[in-house]
Amino acid sequence: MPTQTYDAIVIGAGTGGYPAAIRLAQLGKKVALIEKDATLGGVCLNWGCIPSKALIAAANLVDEMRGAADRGIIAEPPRVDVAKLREFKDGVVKKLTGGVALLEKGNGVEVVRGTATVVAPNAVEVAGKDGQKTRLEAGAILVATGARPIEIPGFAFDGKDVWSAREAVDLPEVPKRLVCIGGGIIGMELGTVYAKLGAQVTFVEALPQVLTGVDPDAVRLVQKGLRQRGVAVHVNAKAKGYERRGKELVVKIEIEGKEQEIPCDKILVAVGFKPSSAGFGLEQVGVKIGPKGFIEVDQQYRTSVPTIFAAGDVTGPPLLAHKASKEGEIAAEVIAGHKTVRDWVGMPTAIFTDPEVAAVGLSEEEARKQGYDPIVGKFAFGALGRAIAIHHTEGFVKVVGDRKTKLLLGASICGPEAGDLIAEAALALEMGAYLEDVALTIHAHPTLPEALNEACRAALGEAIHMLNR
Amino acid sequence: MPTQTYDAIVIGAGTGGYPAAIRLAQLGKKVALIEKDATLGGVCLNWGCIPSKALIAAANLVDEMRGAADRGIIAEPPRVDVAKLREFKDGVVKKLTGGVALLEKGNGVEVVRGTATVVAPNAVEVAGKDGQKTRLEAGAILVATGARPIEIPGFAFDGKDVWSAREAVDLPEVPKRLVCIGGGIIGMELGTVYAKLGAQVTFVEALPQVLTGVDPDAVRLVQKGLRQRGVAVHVNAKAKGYERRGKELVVKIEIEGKEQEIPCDKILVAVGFKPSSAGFGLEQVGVKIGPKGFIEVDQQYRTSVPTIFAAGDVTGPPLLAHKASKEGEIAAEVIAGHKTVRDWVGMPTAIFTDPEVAAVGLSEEEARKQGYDPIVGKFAFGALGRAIAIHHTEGFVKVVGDRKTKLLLGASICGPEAGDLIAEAALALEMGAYLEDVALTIHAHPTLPEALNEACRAALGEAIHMLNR
Amino acid sequence: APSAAAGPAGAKALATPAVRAMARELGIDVNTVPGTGPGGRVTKDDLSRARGKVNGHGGETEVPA
Ligand SMILES: Cc1cc2nc3c(=O)[nH]c(=O)nc-3n(C[C@H](O)[C@H](O)[C@H](O)COP(=O)(O)OP(=O)(O)OC[C@H]3O[C@@H](n4cnc5c(N)ncnc54)[C@H](O)[C@@H]3O)c2cc1C
Ligand SMILES: Cc1cc2nc3c(=O)[nH]c(=O)nc-3n(C[C@H](O)[C@H](O)[C@H](O)COP(=O)(O)OP(=O)(O)OC[C@H]3O[C@@H](n4cnc5c(N)ncnc54)[C@H](O)[C@@H]3O)c2cc1C
Repeated sequence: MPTQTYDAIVIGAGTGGYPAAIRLAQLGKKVALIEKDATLGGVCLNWGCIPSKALIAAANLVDEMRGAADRGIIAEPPRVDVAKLREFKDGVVKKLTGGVALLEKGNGVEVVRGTATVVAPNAVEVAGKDGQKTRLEAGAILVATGARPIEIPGFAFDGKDVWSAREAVDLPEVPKRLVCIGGGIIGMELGTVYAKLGAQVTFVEALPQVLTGVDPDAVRLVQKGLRQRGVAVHVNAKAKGYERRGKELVVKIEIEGKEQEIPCDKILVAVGFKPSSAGFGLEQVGVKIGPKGFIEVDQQYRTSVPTIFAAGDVTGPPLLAHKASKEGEIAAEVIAGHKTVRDWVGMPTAIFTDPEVAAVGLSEEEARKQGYDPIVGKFAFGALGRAIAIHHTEGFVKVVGDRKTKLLLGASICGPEAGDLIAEAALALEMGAYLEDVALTIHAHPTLPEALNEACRAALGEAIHMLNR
Repeated sequence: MPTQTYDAIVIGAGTGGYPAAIRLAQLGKKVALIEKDATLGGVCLNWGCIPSKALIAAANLVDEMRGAADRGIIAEPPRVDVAKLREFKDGVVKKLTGGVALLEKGNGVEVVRGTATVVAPNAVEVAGKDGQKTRLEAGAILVATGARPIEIPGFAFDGKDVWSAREAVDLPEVPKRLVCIGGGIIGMELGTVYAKLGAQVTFVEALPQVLTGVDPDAVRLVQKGLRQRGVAVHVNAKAKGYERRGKELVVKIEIEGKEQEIPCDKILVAVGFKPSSAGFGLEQVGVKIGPKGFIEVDQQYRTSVPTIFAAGDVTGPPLLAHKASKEGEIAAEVIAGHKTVRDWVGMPTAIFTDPEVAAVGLSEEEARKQGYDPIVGKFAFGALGRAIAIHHTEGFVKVVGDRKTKLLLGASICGPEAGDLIAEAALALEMGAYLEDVALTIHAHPTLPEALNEACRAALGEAIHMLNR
Repeated sequence: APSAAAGPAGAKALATPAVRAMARELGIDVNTVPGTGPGGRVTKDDLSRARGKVNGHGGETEVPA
């Protein structure tokens, strides 16, 4: 078997792996990046973050067009040419996955196509499409194999009737009626897209609320948005199975012991992701894997085998692209001999529902649990000039600070561009900012981030554009 | 004459005055806020920042709708019901100016209607609509009387043929052809609105470029955007006068000694603002006024008369609402006995052209002039996942740092949501952030602020999504 | 200024808006305070210590609101 030698091998060219390979190369290392799929970029670029956001942005435009008459903009209701929209989305994906290939090449990373198996603490075997095997050896291996959608009993993914997020993002069609099993972030984002594109969407969520873990005030607004768009949400509901009846599908659910049937045309199952940590040699070389299948790592992303590192979805929640890339970059720097460790203060989340929801740092409850005496400042977009001018007044910015020191502890934003606005709060947390720091910083007028400034002032009892009590 | 006594008197309820009055009241002072116009809020709320942005957002939607077919969103070209759009804009203004009135009341500020004349270092006379005069006395007076549009020879504002920004923002109609004299921020913003709403717009700018003082790379993109929308731009062009010829107006301009005529239906003159500092007693009580009419103030916004303060447009450029409110608040705190001074690091600017342009801190050139050895990092939105997904890839983020210390010195952004994105850079500057601070802060994916993170990485030679040279 | 971050244009300490505001209220010139934060950044604790010295007390760490 031909053998190649590198300084480092990265398995998986998703958001955990591909930036890590670039970083390793930047630090002077000879790197192989192994990927079994036809394109680089993993879930995020091929059928996750990026294409889903391309659809969300387009669906938002459709939605805005429907409401444009409010502002004297008169047009027929828009029609969606699904094939054309899919083509646009495919173009976005192609541009980005092609871009990653160019970046790897430009940085001198060797991309190796095929499925990797770890055969020793310093060796990987790659099986190419043609069955040809190659052995790669290196001082360090970074495992960034990601995760894949969980299937539930009675709803085997068939890519036809029962979609995973992958098919939903591919947008094969806009069904008349869509049942979405799972009211987590991915289900909510995609369900909203289909609702805006014209489907009648019904959510089935096993837990007592959708978007568990998200700020309850924000969840209320997201649910209101869904209701306004005719979306039904069943909580505490167990999806038992489905059957085909003539031309339609019937989903059976159980709520508080009572069975219900929901007729529909397609079913989307979005109940979570499971790590890709089994079946390619990790157990055999002694890499410790936790009870839920996530690879156990230390603060430098080293596994129990000192030469093997892991990053991204495969190391556990939150399953977020920017967590994956940060972890991959930390591992890359450690492999290259730097003293980098995981030391972030805030891991932001951005949820592209309508309205958007984003958060970073501690919620009021978490702050209390950690022993702080929290103060909360809240400012409504309904009182913000910019939000009123752009006709998007739903939502709020909420900040949490420490009453004693006035340090900022966290922020949660629901409303227009929330995903973008959270960046300032994330930087504030990393910089160790006081509420006063954000309150005293001049914010351009009229812009949305003024709401963060006002929320910090509100926490200090000094808001200008709301009455402080 | 009836006399009332206060701790502080604020003259002018614009963005310079109204927040200052609120702040004074928050600090326990008895305050009178004098305003001669029927509604509070000054230029910004009545016919400046807010209504112009309401029109810009609506015009942007019209523009997006025209290009929606790119993404498979099929609709007839939209028609604009000008009366309805104006009504929407009026509603926005009413909501905000009414809101300010409630905020003043809620904070215990006494609003006095009428025109103020300063009659002594501690006294003001107010002439009400009914001719009734009242004398107000106070320990301190804050002058926040703002500025008003400059008229140029040959183009007297008549509110019919020749508009100032005020009439343009009021949106009496969308003329078939609009000549816009002045390619500064306000002219550019409003010209773009009218172009998007269907007018054929021609700019006449006396200087060698439009948007003087703005990042030249950004100006190029704004000009490209105008060209794509059929807008003509004449630079080095002097507007000499106009005449009515039958149904149309003809504007005469001179470029390099050659006269040209531009037929049109309306003329917008937006060549700048002059301070409202004369004619209401300031000179008489000894307040020093500079050669251009701006009131001279110290770092605490005190004028040459120790009991008289000034804030906002009347103190000089930049004529920005958030500068006005910051100045007003500093003056308010000083009047209330605090040691506040002007000490901001960055005064952000946000320009709502297409693409938007925003900046804060030093440009590369300014940094060099101040003795720094600047490093620049630039990242194009064309390489950013989020920008590609939302179909807005025009533009860039540019950061300037100090090569020696790696401190961030400034940022300039051109592209989608630039006005919002500049907030993170402004906070970074105030916090004294290093380029690495922004580079190491986790930015949610996929979001636009990732471009700021990448630009900082690029300055350090460590960008991931572009090749570092 | 003690800070490594002082720009060529002037000796300005690295300090955040909240720290600058606190220094002014305490009547301390922030540019004269040795900073112990990253890159010589002046912290609220540094100001409390500086005030202690001015008043002849030891370094207090309590921070006025
Ligand atoms: C619809 C959807 C929307 C999402 N939206 C967002 C969002 O907005 N923001 C966000 O932060 N996150 C989002 N996510 C999550 C995000 O996509 C993941 O967190 C991210 O992709 C994780 O990256 P990764 O590199 O760890 O794993 P993956 O992206 O799963 O990459 C792993 C790669 O490893 C390869 N691989 C696996 N095993 C082998 C092997 N043995 N040999 C060779 N190659 C192998 C795989 O083919 C794959 O390319 C979304 C996910 C979905 C499904
Ligand atoms: C079309 C347009 C768009 C703009 N867009 C933006 C933008 O996006 N962002 C931005 O930052 N800035 C913008 N500006 C500039 C912004 O409006 C000004 O900087 C801001 O209004 C200045 O506030 P001010 O309080 O100093 O003055 P003003 O708003 O002019 O307020 C002064 C007030 O004082 C009153 N007054 C004057 N004299 C007397 C007197 N003797 N007695 C009683 N009352 C008196 C006036 O009636 C007025 O209400 C824009 C301006 C225009 C025209």
